[in-house]
Amino acid sequence: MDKLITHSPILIIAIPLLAAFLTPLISRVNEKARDVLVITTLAFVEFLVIILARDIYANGIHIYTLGASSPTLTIPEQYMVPVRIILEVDAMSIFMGIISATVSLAAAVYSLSFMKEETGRDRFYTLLLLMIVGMFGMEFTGDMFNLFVFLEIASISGAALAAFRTRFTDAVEGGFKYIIISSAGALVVLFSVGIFYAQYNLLNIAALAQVIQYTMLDKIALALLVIAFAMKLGGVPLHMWVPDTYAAAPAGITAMLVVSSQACMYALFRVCFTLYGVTLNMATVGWIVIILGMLSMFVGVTMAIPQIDIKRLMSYHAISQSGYMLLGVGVGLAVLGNPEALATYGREAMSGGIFHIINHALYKGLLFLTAGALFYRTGTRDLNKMGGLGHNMKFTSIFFIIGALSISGIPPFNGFASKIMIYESVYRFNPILAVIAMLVSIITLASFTKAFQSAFTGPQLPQYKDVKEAPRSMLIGMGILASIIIFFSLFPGLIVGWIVYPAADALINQAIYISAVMGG
Amino acid sequence: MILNIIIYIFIAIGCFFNMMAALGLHRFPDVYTRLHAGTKCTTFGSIFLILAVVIQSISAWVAEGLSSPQSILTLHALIALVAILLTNPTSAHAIGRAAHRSGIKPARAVVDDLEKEKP
Amino acid sequence: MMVGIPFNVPFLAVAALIGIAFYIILSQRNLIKLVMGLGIMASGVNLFLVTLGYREGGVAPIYTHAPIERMVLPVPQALTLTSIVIAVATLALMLSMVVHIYRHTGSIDSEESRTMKG
Amino acid sequence: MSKIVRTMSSILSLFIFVYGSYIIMHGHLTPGGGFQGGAVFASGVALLIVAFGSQNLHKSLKEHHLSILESGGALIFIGLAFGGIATVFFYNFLVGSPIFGHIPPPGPNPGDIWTAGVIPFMNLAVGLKVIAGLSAILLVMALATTITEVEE
Amino acid sequence: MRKIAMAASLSVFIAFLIAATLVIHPFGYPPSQMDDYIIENAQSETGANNVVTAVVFDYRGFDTLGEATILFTAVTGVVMLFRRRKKE
Amino acid sequence: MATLEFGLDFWNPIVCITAFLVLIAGTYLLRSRGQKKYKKGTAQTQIFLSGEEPPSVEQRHIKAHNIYWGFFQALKGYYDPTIKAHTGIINDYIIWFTAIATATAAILFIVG
Amino acid sequence: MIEPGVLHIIVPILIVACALLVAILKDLIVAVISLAAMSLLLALEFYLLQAPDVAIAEAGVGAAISAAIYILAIRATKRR
Amino acid sequence: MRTFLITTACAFLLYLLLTTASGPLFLWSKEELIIGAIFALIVAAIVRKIFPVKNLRLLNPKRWFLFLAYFFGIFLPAMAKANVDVAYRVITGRINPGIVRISPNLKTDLGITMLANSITLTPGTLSVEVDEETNDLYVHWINVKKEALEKIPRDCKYVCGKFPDWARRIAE
Amino acid sequence: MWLPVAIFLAVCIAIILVRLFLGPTPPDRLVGLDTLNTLVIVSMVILGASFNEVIYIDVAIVYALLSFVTTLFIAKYIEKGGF
Repeated sequence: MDKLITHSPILIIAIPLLAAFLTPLISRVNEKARDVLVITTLAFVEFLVIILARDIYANGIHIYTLGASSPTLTIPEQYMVPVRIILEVDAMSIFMGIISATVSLAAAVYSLSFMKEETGRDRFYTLLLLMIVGMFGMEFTGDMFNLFVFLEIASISGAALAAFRTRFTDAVEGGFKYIIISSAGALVVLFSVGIFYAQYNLLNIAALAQVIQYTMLDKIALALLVIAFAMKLGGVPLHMWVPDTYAAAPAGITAMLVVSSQACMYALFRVCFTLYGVTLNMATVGWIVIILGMLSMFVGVTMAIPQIDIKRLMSYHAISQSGYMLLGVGVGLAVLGNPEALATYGREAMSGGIFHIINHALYKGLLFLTAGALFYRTGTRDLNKMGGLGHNMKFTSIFFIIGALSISGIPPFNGFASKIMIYESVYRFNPILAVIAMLVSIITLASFTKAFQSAFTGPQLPQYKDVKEAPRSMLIGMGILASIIIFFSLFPGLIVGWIVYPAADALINQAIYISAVMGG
Repeated sequence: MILNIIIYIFIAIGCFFNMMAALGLHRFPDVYTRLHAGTKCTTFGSIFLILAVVIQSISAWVAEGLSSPQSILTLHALIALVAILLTNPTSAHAIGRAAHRSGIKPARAVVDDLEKEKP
Repeated sequence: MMVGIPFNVPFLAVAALIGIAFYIILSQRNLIKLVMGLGIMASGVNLFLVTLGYREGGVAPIYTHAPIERMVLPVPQALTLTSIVIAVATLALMLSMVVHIYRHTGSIDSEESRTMKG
Repeated sequence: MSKIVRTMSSILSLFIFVYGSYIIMHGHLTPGGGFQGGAVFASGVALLIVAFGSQNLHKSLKEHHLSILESGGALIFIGLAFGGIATVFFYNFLVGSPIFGHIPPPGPNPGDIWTAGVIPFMNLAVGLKVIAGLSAILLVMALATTITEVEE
Repeated sequence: MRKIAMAASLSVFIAFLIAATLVIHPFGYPPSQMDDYIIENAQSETGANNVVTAVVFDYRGFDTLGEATILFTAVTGVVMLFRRRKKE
Repeated sequence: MATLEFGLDFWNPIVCITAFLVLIAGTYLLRSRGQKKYKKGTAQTQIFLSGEEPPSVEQRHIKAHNIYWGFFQALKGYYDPTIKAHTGIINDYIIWFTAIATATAAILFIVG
Repeated sequence: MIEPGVLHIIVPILIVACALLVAILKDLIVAVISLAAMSLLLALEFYLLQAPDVAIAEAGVGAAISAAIYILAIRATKRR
Repeated sequence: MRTFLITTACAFLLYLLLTTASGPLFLWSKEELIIGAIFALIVAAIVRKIFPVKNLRLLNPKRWFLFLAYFFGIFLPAMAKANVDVAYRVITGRINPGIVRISPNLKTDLGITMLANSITLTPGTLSVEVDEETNDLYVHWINVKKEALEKIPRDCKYVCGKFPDWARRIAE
Repeated sequence: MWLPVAIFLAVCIAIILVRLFLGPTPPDRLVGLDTLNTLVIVSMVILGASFNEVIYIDVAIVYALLSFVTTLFIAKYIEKGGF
């Protein structure tokens, strides 16, 4: 068991990878065996993540040096900088890891019947596993170049999955837009990595954080990194690819693309807080992040109202919700240099933002899955053509209500818990921002009322007379997420105390992250 | 000393013909004639330049003893030469054929059998 | 001792390549041109990485017949290898998507072939 | 392509394949390695595609063969990485053992192929993977672009 | 409008890049603390004469695994995109 | 356990749910004291549209397109340019990227 | 005395010139040709920068494979 | 099977050529030989169907000597002449081009390939197209002589001298 | 001894690039590319001799073999053949 915990950071990445390489071989033998393999792997990964999380909350940062003679030998003997690739898992990383593992498990279970009609499902599952590998790699690595590599894995597999249903024009178009955007972003990230390498001859994040000086080149690299990650996470005005891609992807994949963009958000926070940290002029960068967040919130939600495609509507809401996270963490970043303000409201704002990440992943995943269920049964995403589906699809409409109430911040759901943390702490920072955030929440409710009204209520339309309830595995997938949402709604104090505060503290305490690698 | 002179002569020949190839691409009027310059002259120039390298490395090989790494240089340079000799005329043929099939007439041609027989 | 290169010309070439790549991506409406722009950008970044590791008068970092003390830095070369393969992988995927877009819409112009907006 | 190109390609493809294997196998001694050699080898396949046509090649080389090869290469690679997990993932556990275990004398030396532990095996695995992957890309794209009407 | 935005942003962007080339270390004289260790110890630690291969497969082997994964992903994606569909 | 305390305030879903239940109970109480005249299936529940024939069941459902029509009319000055900015052309996305990246770099240089 | 740095000036300029050609011309096949030339010169520049490993990779991938993929894609779509 | 063995031998020889001096002095170390043999088998298995060694006549050492004699005695001088000729035309710009058809009456693919490549590299001629059935070559001729234009197919001796005979002797 | 030759070849390459830029038709540019290939291979061999590094010639061989593939692909596209 000790051995398992020691090696678990690499196992979490390597076991899905092994399964992904095995999937094409096994699915030549038996289709059933492949499904079992995929689900088992994901469940095992979930288990590993949980035991690793328990270990981290008990014992602090987990270090794994690849290829050295011992996992904790980060720096070679008689030398001063790390040479090998180091995986560095702290509370924030494992927080993101929990999200990825959970949502991808639900999405995989859901996809079992959602993709039943499609051909080429072995490729689908291979790519799904690879996408999970990419997300875990981004979250666990402690090396800039490795971050780039896993960013590319997540983006390429995500693009291929978004274009999976090639018989639709918009699917291919969405995939193409996603891959262009992400490879441009990734190349910019690589350029920034090159700039760091040119100045300090280092690639490790912790080692770089120790020596970084905020010179002119560092400023350029910071701007490029922040904006590249902001584009990948869909912050306004770099968000335009989001509705195109999310709308076109299969529903289970859309839920995972949400998590993938949150992994990019994690990378953004990692760069701002850990890599630059105290050398940074926090107020400036913090305000840049806050402005991005405010724009995302407002433009996202206002653009969502006129949409008549249900998945486009939800995608714009995804943009709007990521604005909340940027706002919360941006406030924390802006007051990072001011210990008093940080203690009174900065940490709360960051915790609110980080708590919102997991809430958003859960309820937005659930909403996309319900939209997929509607599409599966009716064959359309157009809200104008829907109506009265609540008569036949009772479970789906209940899940939709849970997700919609949660996203609009209606008490007692978990969306409200994180939003109220953000409102109250941001109000101390700047009242106007908090007021806009509340306004956005109201407009969110309005637009989901529209979606619910058009799709589920109203008289039963004749063309949908014999629509059936969604198949069982789709209901199980949605049920997993819905039950977690209800659990989170009922016990928010527990969740925040367990996983959110440690994650926020891990971001704030740069010194611990550095000393875990560099010693001393 | 004599070896050096031979090497210099080879280099001079090689450089001259490569220069001719470069100029010929500009002096000639159409694809086919340019192919003449681009293929023949570069191949010939390359032979001489690579032979110069080979002669020099052989002399170094002899001077340093049999197990000198220069033997690898000699052999690999010769292999590169063979590769050039094999590929260059073939690709010239492919280009010429492609040009003709895409409908480019030879400029100032006095006779064109291919055009007559395969319209 | 050899004299250094004035104005860091290789770095300027990197800047020019990335600039041209962005110009192509921003201005050309042809999707294949767009992909080519990304390819040029990848080449520029590769050149940047390799240029970072060069030492004046260096030799390749291979022990076979070379003196040890003047070796150029090996890590950027390893990074560039990775980056080249990534570039070709994305290239293949992007181009096959372009082929599909053409089959669906009959156009490879980014304005004519779009179906989603607003 | 014409008869001349076909004959020349069949001669050169042998040359390219042998050269690709040489580059893969000597990755730890001379410039090269799995990726480079694999790319050279796959270019040989590209040469066959352009000279003989993908339809002809497809009679003897199917996508699923390549798919199996690629999965196999990837599995060997990750298996070698897992092999070191007794100490650490990616630990070079073959240095000093009888298989590829010679340790070269320090300093410049012409090189001995029987060195470097797992690196030659990794080169082979990556080479296999790159060969299969790039060939599959080229073959599939060539086939798909030749058949104008796709079966729906 | 679009052209003006394009020209302005592009020119400023290139200006930043060129400014960066002026302050970066001079061509041919890089800092080297991490690489010195690798150059000195690669041969004795891994047994490979080619230091680049040693870096690719040993010191940064995980990157190579990621890279192989990317190629695998791309191939899977391409084959998936051009798959034959079921006949209706 | 259920209470979320975050320094400034607290939030407890159990309390909230209890309050909701109390409210619902009160509402039901109020409703039960209402008039009993209302009957289903009589002319009381028929649609009356100034004597016209009411539309068929399918057409009674309000389409998604028509919801919040007045809202868009009121905010026309905001919506027209915003929707126009979402061109759907991939080049424009990268133009935004370049512009924002340069702007950010400029801000970092000027402000510090 | 001619110093070796001259080559480090000539070859990058040629590379940038090839890249410019890609930007200027509308015909895609010409763009592919000039990309191939750029890739070729890039390999020469890597060679000059003492990176033969990278030069082989660029030669294999940049010259043969990626040009082939471009050509196949252009064939399946249209030329300009 | 015979083709397979010959192909393997070719591949193995090529591999050995590439890895000379891996062992003591000129020879090869034994690991190198084993690895080379394995690779030669694999490569031969791939290319055996297309490698142009259908008959054993090419293995005759006499043909190899003929080839060497041809290469150094006929081909290289002709090539030198060709280059001087092209250089002259580059400088003066005097050309008189045309595409002519010749029928060298060669049977095998290898022969026609050799002839075409020789023609491409020698004075004033460049093979443009080959007829798949009759093995007729269409040659772009930079300086068309009047006397060659009398009959179709044109006379080989004006265009390419004695090359067809040599090609026949070596490759057929 | 070898370096001036390499620089001379680089100048030749520049002259050929002009043809690549001007060439009225695609086959003209392809001829330029083909010529360029040969010259780059030769300069690689020359530079290998100039650095006195025996292992560098491998790159030249790879290029000599692979540039052929590119040329064939483009030529086959120009002649509108099926792949």
